Amino acid sequence: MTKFINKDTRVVVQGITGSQGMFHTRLMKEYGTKIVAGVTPGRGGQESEGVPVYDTIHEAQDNHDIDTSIIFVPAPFSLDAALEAIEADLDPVVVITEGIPVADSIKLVASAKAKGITIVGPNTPGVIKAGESKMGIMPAQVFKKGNVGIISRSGTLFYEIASQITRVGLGQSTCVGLGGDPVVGLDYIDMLKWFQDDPETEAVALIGEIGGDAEERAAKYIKEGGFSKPVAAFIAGRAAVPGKRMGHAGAIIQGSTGTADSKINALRKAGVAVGELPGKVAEELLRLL
Amino acid sequence: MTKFINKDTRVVVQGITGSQGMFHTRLMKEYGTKIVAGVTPGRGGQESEGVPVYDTIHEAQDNHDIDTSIIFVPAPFSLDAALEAIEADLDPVVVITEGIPVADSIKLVASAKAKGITIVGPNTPGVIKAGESKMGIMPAQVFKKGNVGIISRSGTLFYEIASQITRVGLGQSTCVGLGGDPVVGLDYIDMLKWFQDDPETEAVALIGEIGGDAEERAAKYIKEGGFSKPVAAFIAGRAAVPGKRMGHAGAIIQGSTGTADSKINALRKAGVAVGELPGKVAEELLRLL
Amino acid sequence: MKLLEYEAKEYFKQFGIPTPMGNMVTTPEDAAKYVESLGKPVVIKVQLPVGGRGKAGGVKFADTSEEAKEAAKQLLGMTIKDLKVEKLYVEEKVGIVNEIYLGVTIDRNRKQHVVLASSEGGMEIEEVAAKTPEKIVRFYVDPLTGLRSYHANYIASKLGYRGGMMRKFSSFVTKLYTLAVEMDAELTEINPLAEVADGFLAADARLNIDNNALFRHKELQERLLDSYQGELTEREMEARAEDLTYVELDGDIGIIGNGAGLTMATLDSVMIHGGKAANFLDLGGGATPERIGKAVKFVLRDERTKSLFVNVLGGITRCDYTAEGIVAAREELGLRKPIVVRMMGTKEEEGKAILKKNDIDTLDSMEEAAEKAVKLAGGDA
Amino acid sequence: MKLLEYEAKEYFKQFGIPTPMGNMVTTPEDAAKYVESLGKPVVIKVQLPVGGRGKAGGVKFADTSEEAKEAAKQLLGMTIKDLKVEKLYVEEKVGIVNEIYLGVTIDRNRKQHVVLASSEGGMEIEEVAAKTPEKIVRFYVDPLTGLRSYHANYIASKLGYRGGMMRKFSSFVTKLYTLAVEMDAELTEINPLAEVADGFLAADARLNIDNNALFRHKELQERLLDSYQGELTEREMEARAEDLTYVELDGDIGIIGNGAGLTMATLDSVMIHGGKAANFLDLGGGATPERIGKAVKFVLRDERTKSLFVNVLGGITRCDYTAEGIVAAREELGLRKPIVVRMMGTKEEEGKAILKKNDIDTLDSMEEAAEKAVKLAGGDA
Repeated sequence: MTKFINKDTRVVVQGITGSQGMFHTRLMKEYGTKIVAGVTPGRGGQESEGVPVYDTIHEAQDNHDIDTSIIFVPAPFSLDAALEAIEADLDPVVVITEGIPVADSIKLVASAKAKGITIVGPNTPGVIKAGESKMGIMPAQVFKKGNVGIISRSGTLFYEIASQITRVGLGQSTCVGLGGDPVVGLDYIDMLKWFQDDPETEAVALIGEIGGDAEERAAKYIKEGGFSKPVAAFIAGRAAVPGKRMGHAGAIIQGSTGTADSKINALRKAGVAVGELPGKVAEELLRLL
Repeated sequence: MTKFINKDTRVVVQGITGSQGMFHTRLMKEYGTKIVAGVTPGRGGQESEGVPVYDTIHEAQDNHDIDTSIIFVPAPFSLDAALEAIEADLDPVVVITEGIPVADSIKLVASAKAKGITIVGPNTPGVIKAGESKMGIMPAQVFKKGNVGIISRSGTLFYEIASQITRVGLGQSTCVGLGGDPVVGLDYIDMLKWFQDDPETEAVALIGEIGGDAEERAAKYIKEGGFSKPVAAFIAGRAAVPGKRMGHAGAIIQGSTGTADSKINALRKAGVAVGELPGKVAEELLRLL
Repeated sequence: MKLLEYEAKEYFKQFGIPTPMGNMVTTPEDAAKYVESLGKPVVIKVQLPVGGRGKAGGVKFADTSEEAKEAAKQLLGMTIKDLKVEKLYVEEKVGIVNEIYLGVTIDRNRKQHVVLASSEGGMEIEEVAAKTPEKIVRFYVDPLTGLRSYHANYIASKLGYRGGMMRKFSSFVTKLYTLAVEMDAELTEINPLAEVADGFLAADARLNIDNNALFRHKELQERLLDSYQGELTEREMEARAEDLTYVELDGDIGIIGNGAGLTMATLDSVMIHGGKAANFLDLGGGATPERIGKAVKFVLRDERTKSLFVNVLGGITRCDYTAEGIVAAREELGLRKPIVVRMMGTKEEEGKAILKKNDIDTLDSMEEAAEKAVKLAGGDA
Repeated sequence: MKLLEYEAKEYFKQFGIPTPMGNMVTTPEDAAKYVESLGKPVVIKVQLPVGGRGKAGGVKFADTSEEAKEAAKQLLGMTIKDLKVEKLYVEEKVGIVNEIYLGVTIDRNRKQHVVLASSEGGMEIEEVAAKTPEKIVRFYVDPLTGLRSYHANYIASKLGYRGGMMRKFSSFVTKLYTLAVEMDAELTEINPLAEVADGFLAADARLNIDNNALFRHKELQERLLDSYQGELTEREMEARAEDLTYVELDGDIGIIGNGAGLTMATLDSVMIHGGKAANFLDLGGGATPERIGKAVKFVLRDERTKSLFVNVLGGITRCDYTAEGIVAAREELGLRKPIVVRMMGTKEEEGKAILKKNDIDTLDSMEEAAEKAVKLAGGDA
């Protein structure tokens, strides 16, 4: 399993010269993330946000020690960018890009798995170790160092709940956005396993939404005893209409599969405290810890 | 490393209903090879040479325990046949077929390597454990159980020298045809490593030909002490003309690369007894053992 | 993006998938003419982006060109699920020995393509899965090797085919898989796949393309809007045309959020406070002031919208941009519908300052904002 | 199979590889006409399947259609390395900033495709490798992932390109690799690859196709025989037409063997015994009596053949078939040239019996057989 990130993690930003890449490189650096290099083919030799830019990761590695990569390149080029990071043995590889064809996601996730590398995303807000380092686009100010781990398929809802957790006086350890696409690198269960062994995490907020059955499988895993720390959850989409995609490609109720009620029921049966509103999750965590 | 074969090795024949497949299945069975199943897509449910035929290896495995595969399917279908055997974890996979595109050989060899599986060939006479089992098209009568291992790029020259070894009163242990194509699964060095650890092999006959530098690399390996048992060699093609393909796709002198003299010199410098004529190899072995 | 049967079959032909002879027509005369040239009995099928056309009477048979003309006339006069029939597919009637199901789709849990095949064609595969799951062959494709010939042989053989029919079905599977991958299909399905005396024919065809992959299929990208017909409402179609992710609902509170999860939660919170959302508009990530303005105008212009609730959590989206967009949109429209804004995150202070300067209040709590939006819409909260 | 420059460039264009504008012509008039329509200075190059045309005077420049006509006339009158010039390639002259080398070939030791690139174009890559090896970028392609864009970027960047030129060179590399793989090239090479002001152009083109892969390239399979012109002798061409693997040598003993190694060793053994082989004919594996008969006739018909040495080790090839083939061929030809046969292996007894019945003696030892063949040819053994 990946180490995820901490204050010492050395990061390369792929797509560092694009507007999103530049903007978030600046914010990540402000947060304390060690961004040692950037990659944009055709921009080698330049600088972006004070970070040296290379044409390839290979050349970046000739000049820097790099642990992980965060990808901001446009969707049509994201598969190659991710394969480049995987080939370079970077771990985890955080794919922020939205709109990647699902066939490309299948390929990149399989390629990473073959090498034992963790893909965060695609279409993820990224991963943050509160107070140390962030690889992602989450607003820093809602996070505060603490002992709650967060796993979320959604981005902004993730920040919402993080801010509520901070507001009630708790804080976060490692927080990961799984990504809103139908096919992503990480499942809730992968993260639960990781949090189980993470000494800095004492409770977990699980944020889900309609579509698929990842939450149901997580509930089953918890029910069967795979995860022993307290969990509070929120599931978005109770007011959603079947057959309509709710923003995320993955957020769609198909037939009887993927409803909020099915997920909420499964989690409750597994002993998870499910909040009706996002704000309730923080209160539940306060109660549980 | 593969176990290669012995009397207990259970073999599937891919392409068992073709004329070559049938002919050699009969001869292999006569020799004692345990042929448990055959595969020809579209011929499932039939029998060929008393062997049950399946449409796929998967189905053959549902009905039999299988260790290895020998492939007789036509060149355009050989890549898939080999990938099927590799996917089914058969080892080694012996590819008799001649005329496989080199790009296909590259792919199948790489796929096998990724799983740690040995490919013998393509365009090989196969492998024989004298007196026990043969997976190949070599004439059985020239072999006799003994302690000489044979490694050859050529087919018929391999039988020639095997027969000479038998004639002088020696015999063979395991004998492997590497194959006459430019890209094959096994190199001399792979086999030297295997013979080094094989208690039944006390000397090795190395049969080479013009083209490439596999023999030179083998010589270097022997010279550097990688192989400690006695080796006698024959290199075909002293009378060959540069730039002309001598039958095998791989047997061509390009520029100054791949001449018989270069190979003979390299082997002699490594202490290998090189015979001028095929018959001399057997005499050298008699002297060395 | 869902293609119509006749469009899907064009791709099937490109990929060498055997289909009955057929032609798309839009008039009874053309239907008659085609049957004349074909000289065979035909089946005539309405071409609509909705299922269940058989039960709705949208499929007719004809033996002669006269019959075809008459059938086409009747079908072209029909309306099925609110959609007017404008296109027909006229296809030779084939002598079906057996109806098979074959589909390729994506398994999101396994993160793989999966080939589904069943000897029980003609009915919905979900129905087969529920009643006789043992009659479905599922083959998960390794993404790094793809579907090779021996995998297709295995599927064909598991379905009970032998000899020449095994090889033909296997080749069919290989071609459908190739189409699925090369066309970036989320789903492609043949139901029924007709087993005829000497082989197989795609009697129907379903092909849904991954919208994210349309940059690889420019010819489809241009037709994307058309393809939403039947799937989306009129206003949703308008929103698509303006590149907005908009779902129409039946309440009176306009909802704009950024991110699917947050927008959904906003919807949920309005519901919990007794209100009803008029829509779901997800700005997505990194919206510009122009884009946000466009979204706000789109929702405010809707007569049903009594109040607007904008809920933005700044990450890749900036609060200052959000504020600028809201202000500009309101000014442009001149409408004074109540707007409740709740924002937090990137450039939060700057955004709040802009709103304050323009007399739009912001609330810090999502729940309070939801409550207020419901109240302003005149709801029962 | 080696393609001519103009044929290779047709494929280059198909794969989107930028090439100068050009046209193949066979008359001075057509050369003039093309230059007229082009309206630019040109280079005119003979199209022959041999190297070194530049040094042999096979390349001329022309600024006008008149000059082109004259140059073409001269070139079409030439003979280079015994080959008459029949085709010319007329191509626009480009403003070369730098001459680059780019090639894709197969590394047999590493069992991979390798991309070779060098800033030192225009000379043989072997020469660059010998003199300034540091100026060659070698990139070995993982067969399971292929050459991805970032690999090509790496190669371009290692060659010193930056910015737009880096991306253009990278795209060039990707396209040439794609061509190499999809066309089953044993070797494809651009030397020189012209760096011009705003990009790159393939000023020359070499493309050798793997003969074993021609089943995937039917259009080339038909032209296979033509492509041997210049590479093979006339008799070797005849042999190919009859599907025989035949290499012409300059001695007087016909050599037929089965398997490359054994046939080569047969050649070597004749040489050691003081004889000289007239040819090398490898029957390959699993020859039928007909094929063997064809081979025997082909060699016996050659006037230079004074004796024939057939050396067969039966594996996939059967000794009885061999004997039948020899007997049939001899009867058919009615020639009484001495034949020495040495056979062993599959169906050995049957084969020997057939030969004995037809008064052809067989020897068991290859060396004795070689000695006898040399003696029968009247050699000095």
